[in-house]
Amino acid sequence: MSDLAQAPDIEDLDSFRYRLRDWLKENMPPADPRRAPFRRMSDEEELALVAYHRELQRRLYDGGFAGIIFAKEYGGAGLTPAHQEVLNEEIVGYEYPARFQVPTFSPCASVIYEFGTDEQKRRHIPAILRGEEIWMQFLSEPGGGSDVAGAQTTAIRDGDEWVINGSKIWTTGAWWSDWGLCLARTNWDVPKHRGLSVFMLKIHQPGIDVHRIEMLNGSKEFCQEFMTDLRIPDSDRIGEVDGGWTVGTRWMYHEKSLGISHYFIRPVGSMRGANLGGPTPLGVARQAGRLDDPVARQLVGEAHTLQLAGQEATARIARGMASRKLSDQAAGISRILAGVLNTRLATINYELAGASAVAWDEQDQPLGDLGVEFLMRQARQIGGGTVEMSRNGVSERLLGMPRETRRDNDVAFREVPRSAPSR
Amino acid sequence: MSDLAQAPDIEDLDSFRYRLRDWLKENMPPADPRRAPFRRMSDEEELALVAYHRELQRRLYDGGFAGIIFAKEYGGAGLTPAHQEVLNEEIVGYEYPARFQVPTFSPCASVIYEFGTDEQKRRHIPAILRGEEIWMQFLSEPGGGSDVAGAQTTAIRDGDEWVINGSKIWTTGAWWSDWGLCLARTNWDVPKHRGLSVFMLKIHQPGIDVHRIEMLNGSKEFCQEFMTDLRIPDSDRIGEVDGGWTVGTRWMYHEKSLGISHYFIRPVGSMRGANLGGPTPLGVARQAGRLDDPVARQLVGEAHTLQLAGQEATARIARGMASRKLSDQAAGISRILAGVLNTRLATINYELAGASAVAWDEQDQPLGDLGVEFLMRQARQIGGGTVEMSRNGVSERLLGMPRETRRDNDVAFREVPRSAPSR
Amino acid sequence: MKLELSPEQAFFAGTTRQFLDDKVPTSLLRELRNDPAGFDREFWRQGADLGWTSLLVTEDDGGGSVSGEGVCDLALVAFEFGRYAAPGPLTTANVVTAAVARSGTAEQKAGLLPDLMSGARIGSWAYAEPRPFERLGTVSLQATRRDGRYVLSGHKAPVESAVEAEVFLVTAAAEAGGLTQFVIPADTPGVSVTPMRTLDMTRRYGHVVFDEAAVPDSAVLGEPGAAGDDVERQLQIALVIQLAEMTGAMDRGMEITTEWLFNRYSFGRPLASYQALKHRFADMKSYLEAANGLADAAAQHVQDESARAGEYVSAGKSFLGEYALQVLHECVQFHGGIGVTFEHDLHLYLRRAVLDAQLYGTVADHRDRLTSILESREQLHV
Amino acid sequence: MKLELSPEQAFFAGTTRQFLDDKVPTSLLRELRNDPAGFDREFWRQGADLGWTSLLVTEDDGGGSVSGEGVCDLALVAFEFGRYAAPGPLTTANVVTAAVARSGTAEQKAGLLPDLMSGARIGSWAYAEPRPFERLGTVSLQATRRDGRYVLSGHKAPVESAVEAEVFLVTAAAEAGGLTQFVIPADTPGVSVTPMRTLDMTRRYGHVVFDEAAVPDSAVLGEPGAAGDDVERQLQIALVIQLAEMTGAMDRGMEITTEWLFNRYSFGRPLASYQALKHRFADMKSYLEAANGLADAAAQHVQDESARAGEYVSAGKSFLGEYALQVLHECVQFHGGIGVTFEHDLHLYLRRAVLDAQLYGTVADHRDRLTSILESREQLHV
Repeated sequence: MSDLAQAPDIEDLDSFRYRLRDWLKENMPPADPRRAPFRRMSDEEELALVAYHRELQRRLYDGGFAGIIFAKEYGGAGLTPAHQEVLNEEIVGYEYPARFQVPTFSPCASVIYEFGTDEQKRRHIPAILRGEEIWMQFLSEPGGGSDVAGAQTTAIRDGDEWVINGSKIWTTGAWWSDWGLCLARTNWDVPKHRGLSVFMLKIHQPGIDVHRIEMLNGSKEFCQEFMTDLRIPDSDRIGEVDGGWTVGTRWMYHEKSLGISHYFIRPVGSMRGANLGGPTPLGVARQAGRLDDPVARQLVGEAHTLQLAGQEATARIARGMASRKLSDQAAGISRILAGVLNTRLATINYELAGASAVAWDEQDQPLGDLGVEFLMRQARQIGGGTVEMSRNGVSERLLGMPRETRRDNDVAFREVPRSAPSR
Repeated sequence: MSDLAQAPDIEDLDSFRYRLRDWLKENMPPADPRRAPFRRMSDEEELALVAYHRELQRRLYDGGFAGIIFAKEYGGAGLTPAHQEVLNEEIVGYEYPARFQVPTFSPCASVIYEFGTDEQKRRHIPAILRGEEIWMQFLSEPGGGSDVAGAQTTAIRDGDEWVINGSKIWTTGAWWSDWGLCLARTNWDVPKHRGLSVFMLKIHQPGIDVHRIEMLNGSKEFCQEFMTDLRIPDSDRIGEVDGGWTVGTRWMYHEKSLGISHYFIRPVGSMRGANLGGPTPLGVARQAGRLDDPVARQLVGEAHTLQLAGQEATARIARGMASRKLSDQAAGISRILAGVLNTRLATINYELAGASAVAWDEQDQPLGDLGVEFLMRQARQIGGGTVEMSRNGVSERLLGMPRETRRDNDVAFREVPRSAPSR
Repeated sequence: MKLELSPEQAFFAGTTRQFLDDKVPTSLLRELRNDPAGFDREFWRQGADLGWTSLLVTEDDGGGSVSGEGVCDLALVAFEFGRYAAPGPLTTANVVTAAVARSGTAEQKAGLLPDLMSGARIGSWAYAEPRPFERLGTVSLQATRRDGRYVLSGHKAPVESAVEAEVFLVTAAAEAGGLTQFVIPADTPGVSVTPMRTLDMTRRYGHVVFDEAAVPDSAVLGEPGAAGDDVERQLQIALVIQLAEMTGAMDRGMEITTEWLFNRYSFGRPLASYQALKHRFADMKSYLEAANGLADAAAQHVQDESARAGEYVSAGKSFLGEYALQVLHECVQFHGGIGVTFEHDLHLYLRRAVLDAQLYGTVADHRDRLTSILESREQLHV
Repeated sequence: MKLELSPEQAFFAGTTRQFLDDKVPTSLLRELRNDPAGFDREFWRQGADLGWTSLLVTEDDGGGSVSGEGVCDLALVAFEFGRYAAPGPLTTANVVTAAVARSGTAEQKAGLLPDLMSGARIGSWAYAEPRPFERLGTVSLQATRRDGRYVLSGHKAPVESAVEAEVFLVTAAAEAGGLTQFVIPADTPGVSVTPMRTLDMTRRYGHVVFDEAAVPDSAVLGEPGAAGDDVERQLQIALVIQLAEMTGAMDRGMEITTEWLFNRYSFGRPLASYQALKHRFADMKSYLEAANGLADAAAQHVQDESARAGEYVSAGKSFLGEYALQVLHECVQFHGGIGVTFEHDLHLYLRRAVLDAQLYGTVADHRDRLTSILESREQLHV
């Protein structure tokens, strides 16, 4: 694809870069350095931020810089991954619609782009590029754990419509989002991967109840949706009936490849695993008054080591995957490291904070936050697919070790054991 | 059995204790505090020590204190486990024949005692109690790993004799020992546990070649034996032909229960996992000149913590098993902790020793030794059965989790895959 | 918890367990998170009736243990507190009660013990100090002699249940060196309390400022300038409670997780059938047994006032402060996303263990202290 | 090692690999354990011919890199050294050669570089000092001005190949503060070498005593009292070599273990089918990739003399000094008993990684240094 950059009808990279640079200066606000990526917000603040990011997305669209690699006929810029890389470099230092790059542009828009009909794409891709549609993945289910293909949400055909019942969970901000890409079971009498279909559905409509989940640190970013006799037209189905795992396989690929995807804006230096987005360990040690404590200095040095290790490993793997020296399965390595290293970083911060991590004066709230984040530390090894699944993936698919025995491959999904026999 | 202690014909514990105490004072030399349990010895020193311990064993026998729970007709004292506990307490502070308590008395003598014919027991038990026969386990095989029942050493019947071919490994000090208890395959056409038999064999005889294995730290304590057309009489078979796993199951039980066994002398406080037997971390920190270094002090404190943790866990489990509050499978917990904690202790010592652990002046040999022991640290998780096998045992047999799939249970042993198909 | 309890101890532990089971379901713990006190005084008085606050007081002084070994009995209660993440100032109340019983004058005992043991008044130990005096054992709060009284100046934080407490046991630096302790009413002029924030659901802490607070001689507990041994004893009692509580929290976390692993299926198999999880769980079980062993041994040494009591409580804290948290975090990991929700119970036990890990000395504090203990013991033997 | 090499680099690395494959089979390494030098001079000269010792010297001075980035090229050699646990003073010889090339006078260059590059003479850096000056960066060896010469007094240990070396690069404390470096013949009067013991099979170290060793002004390398930057550069080069070597050792250990896991059967199944091992191996693979990423990044920063070079080499050492050893120990564990025998190859790589981990600063040294680097960078930005 990179050869296209040389094609006569495609703007060359340098020209694109200078045009973009000028445009950004004119049109996009400089990044607010005080904006911590993971800062806790009130609902009002969050809604305001989402509205602001919709507006930023609209500006990009109006400037011709939305959806760089999406075709022009669907409202994109019709350019190449190399152009997206240029944008990723140039946008550093500017505000951008960070709030819904993922999962709206990928995996959602990229799945629609790959599997949608022309009509489906015309209906949704331009709206997404204009910031009008924010998408969520209706993928995980309560009780489903890491086994997304074991979806039990059921869609039953009724004429030109489908009737959906079931529940999805771990959707980030479904309460302020517009559409969901939903994996549902359309056939219980075939093995599990052969009875799935994918649907697009409006989130805020009768038949869907959105419930916000409180995490142990007080965050309510995740939602659970309950679908009760939800009716959607067959025209909102993506891909074949019962062929949903064909879609799902690419969907999973896009989800695992966020670190190297060109479907969305990923400012250089913002890669997953690069840092916690929180206070630096040096800053924590200073606030805890422990910079002269040799034991604390060991922790600060270790923390910085792990941050650089995660960063360099992720960069290496992204380069290797991009150049095809490494298989796509190597993405699992970044995920393992992000989980393991960030867990240790959360622990180091907690140790540095000392007693203030568990009982603190008001002015020590930043140290208290570290205690609460320590309680949450395993989220780094759970969210976005557990490290255990990545360890399976790396050992089996990257290193070719024998796969785990599965008891659900060759039987009708209906027959698969789903819980302990009642006693 | 403990009721027996009250029986009229058995000496009561207090009387036994005072008689033993007096006898020890008269007959046994005080323990040499300079004798480090794991000190490296020259071959000459080792042979001298073995001869000395044979002599100590003979003294115990002559005093009537050898084989406390073995029946009098086989040369034992005919007393109870409670008497053995008294001996374990009273012998603290004295030299004793530590060099061949294990495996001579258990598992070897205890297996012979349980499964031997009267004639076999009369032939060997008194000789063992007199210090005349030192026994080894011919159990593990090269390439056999943790799967002792997968023995490939083969015994073929020839009239009243058996012809044995194969190799055994990890026998401690076979070069100075007398007899081996050998698990061999007598039938390849039945599943693996059903084609084994157990034999007693003299180690130093034609047909057995004893090879000493050099470990990476220079130790040559372990041996490998090559048996080539070794002929032994059928009268040296223990248990039924092809019924060797009945014997083997108890054999394994005795091996795992060394921490609570009463077949041998286990002075109080000497339990496995209690300590490394090497220098204390405090001593290492002092020799490395780092007692004022707060980072080193953390390591010393951590090391002492782990030593006490291992000690108290082992004591708790031994108490629990003795009182039947814990199942025998709990022994696996002690083994896991001994492995994991001692590995960390070896690492701490290495860290405390600093550069002197890898390049040292002659007078810093103790610090250099810690570097070499660090290279060997995994031996703590390998020797005596790997921690991985113990983790299987604890999760499956203690906690009741589903067993690992085995591909060797229901097929003729001949058909079991033993290595990767050649490519 | 000990494998073998006497029938009396088993009954006592069972009573506490049943009481907590009835009174503090996890739904109540969630409600209490916004409660300023974090516990109900009537609940506490009922617990006191069960013996929670009188185990370290002799029968002559109106208390009484169950087994004759009050510290071991108290550890049984603390273990259950961990298993239920129970509300109530078990640690600090027992420390104050034991301190008064141990070193109080007849007048102090008569004036304080009945209320402290009944739960009518709550005593709290003002010992730890805020930065830069946060390291275990640092006491900067000054007790200065002036006009026939002592004047206390300095900060204490975190102090458990500081807002609720009616009585403070204050550990202060004496003018001529050494430590002096005082038992004073919480409303002594010059003493002010600011509530702190905490991650536990029900425990509460305060920052207590002593601004030239004048107290009479009758407030002195024990010998002025010579309270070092008393303070060490108090610390040991607090640590025994923490160790048992953390072990109980681990135990409950493992219990919840065991059930989950057996009942939860993934790819058609129970989670308990996955070897990677089985092996990690076997290690967790091993650490739990070591925790039990160390916590019990520490309780026994403190009960016996053995020469190794200080060593054992520090080793226990150094071990549990690391491994209890590691094990509970693994429990969370095995649960996946649900394990980090507020709705799930696991975090209640994790919070309690994390809280205990950082108070009365961090793991680092106790490792350093252990090294000092080993050094001084070695000097004795040379 | 980098995923993308230029054709020249790939050829160069391949040549070194083939050469080591031919010359230093593991059976030879075992034989060399009792060899006083640990390597054969002819082997070393042949390696020098391949370019091992001239990559950091400009073409004008008779050297030359492969890719124009000599430090990165050298890291390729070091990676192979790790994979083969190869003999020869790669680290110290390159440090000395690079130092002379960087700061030497024309006369020093002419007198030393040809022999150092050809391997005819071996140079070794006398930098680290024995206790109590063992912490990274401590220089107590004094250079005192007397009678128009410098007099060197103090100890250096461990010094690599100290017995073999013909030339020492000595880092000394200047009288007026700062550091002064000297390049001197190993047989300078007052300089004596005692061989040390080591756990590596082929690397050798010595304890060098400077007993009022008098050296002329012409021995000074660079500016007297101002060698700090040179020393930092030398340290960075040594660390780049260590990082690549440790990564190579890990890589080879993993390779051996991969083969073992696939070929070895237990209970009728290959070890590679056991999930507990699969998961641990996935983590090991992840650490190996992180090691590669850090080692490569450190080489590039040092090549570029970037402001972050010091930070990256220290982070690399802090990471590899822990994780390379952890991974190699896991490799041993997966092998069981055979993995701790002298006969097996694994320990050769483990020894090399352990050696590297403790020299030119321990993990603890580099973590502390990293904190200092972060502090000073922050001060720059305030």
